[in-house]
Amino acid sequence: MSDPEPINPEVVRRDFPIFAGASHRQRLHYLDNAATTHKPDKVINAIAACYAQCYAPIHRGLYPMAEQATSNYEHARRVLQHFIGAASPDELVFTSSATEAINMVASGWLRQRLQSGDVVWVSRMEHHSNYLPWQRVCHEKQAQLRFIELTEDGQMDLDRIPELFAEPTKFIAITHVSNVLGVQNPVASLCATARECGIPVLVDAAQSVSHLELDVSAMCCDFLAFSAHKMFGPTGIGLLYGRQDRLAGMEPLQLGGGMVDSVVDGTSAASSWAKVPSRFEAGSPDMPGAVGFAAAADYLSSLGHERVGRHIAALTRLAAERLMGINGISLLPHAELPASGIVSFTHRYIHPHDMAQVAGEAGVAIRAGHHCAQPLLRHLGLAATARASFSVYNDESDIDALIDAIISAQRIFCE
Amino acid sequence: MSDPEPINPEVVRRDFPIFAGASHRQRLHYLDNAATTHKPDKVINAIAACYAQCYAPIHRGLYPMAEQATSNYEHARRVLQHFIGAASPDELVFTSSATEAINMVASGWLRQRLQSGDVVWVSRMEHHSNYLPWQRVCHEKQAQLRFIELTEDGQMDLDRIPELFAEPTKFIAITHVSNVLGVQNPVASLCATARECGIPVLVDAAQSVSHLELDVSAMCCDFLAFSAHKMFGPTGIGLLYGRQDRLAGMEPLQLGGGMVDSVVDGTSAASSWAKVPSRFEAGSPDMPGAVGFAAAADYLSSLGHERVGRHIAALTRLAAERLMGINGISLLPHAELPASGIVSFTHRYIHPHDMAQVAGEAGVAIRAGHHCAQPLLRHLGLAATARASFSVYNDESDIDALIDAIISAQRIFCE
Amino acid sequence: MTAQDLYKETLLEHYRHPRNRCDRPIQEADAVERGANPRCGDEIEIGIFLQDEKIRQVKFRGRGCAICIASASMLTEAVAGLSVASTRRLCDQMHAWFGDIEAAAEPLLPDSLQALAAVREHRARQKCVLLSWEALAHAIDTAASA
Amino acid sequence: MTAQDLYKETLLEHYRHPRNRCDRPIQEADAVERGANPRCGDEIEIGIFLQDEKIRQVKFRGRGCAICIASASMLTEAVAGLSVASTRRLCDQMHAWFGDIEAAAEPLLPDSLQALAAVREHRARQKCVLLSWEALAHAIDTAASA
Ligand SMILES: Cc1ncc(COP(=O)(O)O)c(C=O)c1O
Ligand SMILES: Cc1ncc(COP(=O)(O)O)c(C=O)c1O
Repeated sequence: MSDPEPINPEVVRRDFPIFAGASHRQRLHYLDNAATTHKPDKVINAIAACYAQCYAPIHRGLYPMAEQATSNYEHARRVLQHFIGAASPDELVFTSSATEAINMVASGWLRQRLQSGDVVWVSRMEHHSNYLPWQRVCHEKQAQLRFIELTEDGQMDLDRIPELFAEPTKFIAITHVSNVLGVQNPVASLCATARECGIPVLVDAAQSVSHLELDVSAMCCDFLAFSAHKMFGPTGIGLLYGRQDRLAGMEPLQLGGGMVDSVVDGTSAASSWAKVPSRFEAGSPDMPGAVGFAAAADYLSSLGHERVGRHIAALTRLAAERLMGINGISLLPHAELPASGIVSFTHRYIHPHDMAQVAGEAGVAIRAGHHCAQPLLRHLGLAATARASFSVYNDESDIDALIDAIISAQRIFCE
Repeated sequence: MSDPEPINPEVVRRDFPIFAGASHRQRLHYLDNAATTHKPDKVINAIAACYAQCYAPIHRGLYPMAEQATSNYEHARRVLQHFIGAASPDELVFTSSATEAINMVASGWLRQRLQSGDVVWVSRMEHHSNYLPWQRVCHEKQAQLRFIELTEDGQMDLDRIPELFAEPTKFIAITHVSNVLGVQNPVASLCATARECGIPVLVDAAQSVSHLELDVSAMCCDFLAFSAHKMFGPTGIGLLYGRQDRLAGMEPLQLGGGMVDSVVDGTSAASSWAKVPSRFEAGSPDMPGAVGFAAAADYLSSLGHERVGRHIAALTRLAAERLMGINGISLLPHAELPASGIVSFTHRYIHPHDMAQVAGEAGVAIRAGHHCAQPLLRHLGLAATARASFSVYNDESDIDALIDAIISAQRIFCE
Repeated sequence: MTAQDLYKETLLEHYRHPRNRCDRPIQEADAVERGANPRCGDEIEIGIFLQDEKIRQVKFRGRGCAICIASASMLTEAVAGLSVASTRRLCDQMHAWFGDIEAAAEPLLPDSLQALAAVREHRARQKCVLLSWEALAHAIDTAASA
Repeated sequence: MTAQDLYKETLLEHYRHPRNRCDRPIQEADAVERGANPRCGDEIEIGIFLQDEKIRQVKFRGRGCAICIASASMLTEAVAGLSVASTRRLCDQMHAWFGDIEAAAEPLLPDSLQALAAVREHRARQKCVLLSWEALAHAIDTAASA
């Protein structure tokens, strides 16, 4: 097969109305894609069409529009099933976010299985959303939450913890791509070993889903979580993938309409839950959100994961190289140049907040702070970093603008 | 003050694009408003504008668009604060739905306070979303969940339970308006008595918010929950109101990004939560959802609650009268004619499913089933009912169409 | 698709005059199983009477909508005289055909069941058709393991 | 509003040459309190030296962004010589002015603090300004209850 044609960001930007006003105002150099991405017309229009053309309650109505709305909702589930290579649509639960998905597994699956003395492992680089839920359940059950620590160049140091795959390990939760280091973890091999040892693994794919092709069957994970809003989809909706047997053994986090079969009076007996995945979708389903989510997956597939991945990797490497050329700037520890769309850095004399502020006012959107990864920043001995993160609509001019902004900041703070 | 001009549904329908295609297809007689309402252009456009014009992560970015997006999100909270008469915006938590809001209170507030032998009261007419969360926490804590039973005409029978406001009652959860009976409960007087006795009350306002003016200060409730999608707003977002001291004593249901101040390593000490309400909004906030929610509140306010309430009451009464005129139809028990937009009924010979199916194919959208209120239906000795529910865009022609559909159904099933 | 298409004459005829319906508990069957759709409160009880690995007769009892009652009635006629094995197979076919409309290819259904085909378009009614078939499959399994 | 407007000369001057800053733990103060913004890791320690119900001197120590450092430095100048009561009032005014931009009316701030006004437009930076003021209020309360 010949090389696919590279992404042309100028053409891609035309799909995104946020960039359309550019002539009237300052050009937007949006480099905060790890926080959230912009939305193409296709996604915005899909959501609007749900409300304007075919809107009704889901799973309940007997009239044609309700049947159509339900089938649009379930069709979205199938689109996402194929997007992540799941065996069945019943393995996909719509949640309100990656955060909710992870909380569901911690509270609904692990909690009832965890005992005093058990160990749960996370990596040192987890986002708070893939850390705090495990911390709480471990605290409650007097289990231990332990870190897979990092090597000096910011990789998970798997060799130094032979006990990872042995008793009393009960669960491993790991991010696919770090939202600070940009490093990509070897989740497939980790999951394979864990499965041999009977240890379930949750993969946090929030940062990988937009530029790596996911295949949960090949990856061999037990659970996987991500949000639509970081992959060009709407806010307020996310996904939990769970292998069928795992979901079957999970208690619902929320109870309410739509997730129950038969409801008893009083508290003597238990009400009986509906089948999976309805059991985990209490309340009125967010059909327009699901449809917008599926439209985003379709959009990403139409660009091609391969092409998207290359484009982002090339930009990230270029940004890293140019940043390293500036006196006073340090990149966070890394083995190879970061390729996952994320470059975090600090400046010897300029606080990240001031850096981001000056950049922001020059139309360059970068992030400053601990990026919801306090355990990692503490380990690195840092209070905050600046972070630039790239997507399909970015190009070299965004990097130029970033470098210019850093130079302005130096002019303000280092004279 | 002179009488406000009545709602003109024909004019109102022009605000709702779902009715615009009517000339091309069968006119839509949408009478499933208790399940979910349609959306005016103002709401759909507000959401689309968030994505197309000012989209960024909330509470974190230092660049202008992020500051604007954050302030739009917080402005939406203030609009809703005034909409429900809360004392401070910090008393409002954005949730994904009414269902999630109620689960938060059951799991995060009541759970840590409930002990074996305590009693929690709900009414016999609760929706599963305001029943199952209390059932679970009572079951777990070996407390008792008890019903406020109904009088023969479908009202809460408060006189028969003097023990309601006495030890060992620990909590009362009650719906403002029943989604099956359409009856409106005397929540203000109930809350007032409960407050004197130091018993917290949660009011489920899912069915009242679209046509009764809510004022949490006057109502004197401790918690109140509703969803945007039943009041012309988007799906996937809802609200929990909690009095400041109540929210301060609530544990978050979900942990993750944005809801924490300082995160510790391991499980020895506890991480410290951010201030209320951020503490309860883990994960990336749904800014477009919140903005759409506020746009819906503004839309409703622009119509005027008073006018909306009258229009809906008049239609409901008319529908009830005309249904009672049909041989074979029985309305559910009621004292006065239902005025809250909801009429539930059964037919001696026609199963509600068949009724709704025939109606649906005549373009009349009604609901059939247990309406997520199994305890109520069991009490009524019914397996299912048909339900018609009204909103601002409905008029007498919708009732005519419903009556015609029932006559067709009789022709099919009763010949 | 109009209500008239869904409620075909055959279907309505079965609803109005259900075959093999009992008003009381089904007696002396080889197995009796119940199916319930808690979402709408419908309940169907199916009793099977076997002879030489064949279904001699099926009786049903219960309450439900027109589609639920018609499906049960048609079931009792469609399987009478079939071998137990092909009845079980028919249950699976019905399940595949109604349970997963995006996936299933058209199966070879006996003519006597064709009147139900229109229900496939109505996702919300699939459970109404399947209730009796699920109870039948269950009853066959119970009889086999007895 | 550009970065130049936000980082006014006065502000930058305080950042580059902070007044009353210590590199080591603050000694012999009447009260020392710390404020931290865990969201960005900034930390400020404020020590107050009292005399006759007045603030004789304030020293600070810590790390933070330009706004945080400048605010602390300006604070030490703004309150030196004020009565304890008016200092406490000033803390409250700063809190109201920066903490709730939709609600607060413009307070009467000493000229020496006007350079911070531009930060009001930047919700995300308000905590940077307030960190030292909150620590100061805390220190006053501590000294009062000692
Ligand atoms: C009375 C009542 N409470 C709660 C709910 C739950 O609302 P949601 O599904 O939006 O969470 C509903 C509607 O479904 C309702 O009618
Ligand atoms: C690695 C990682 N995990 C989880 C999350 C949480 O995603 P959300 O806020 O959409 O729930 C994020 C982003 O905030 C992330 O970067």
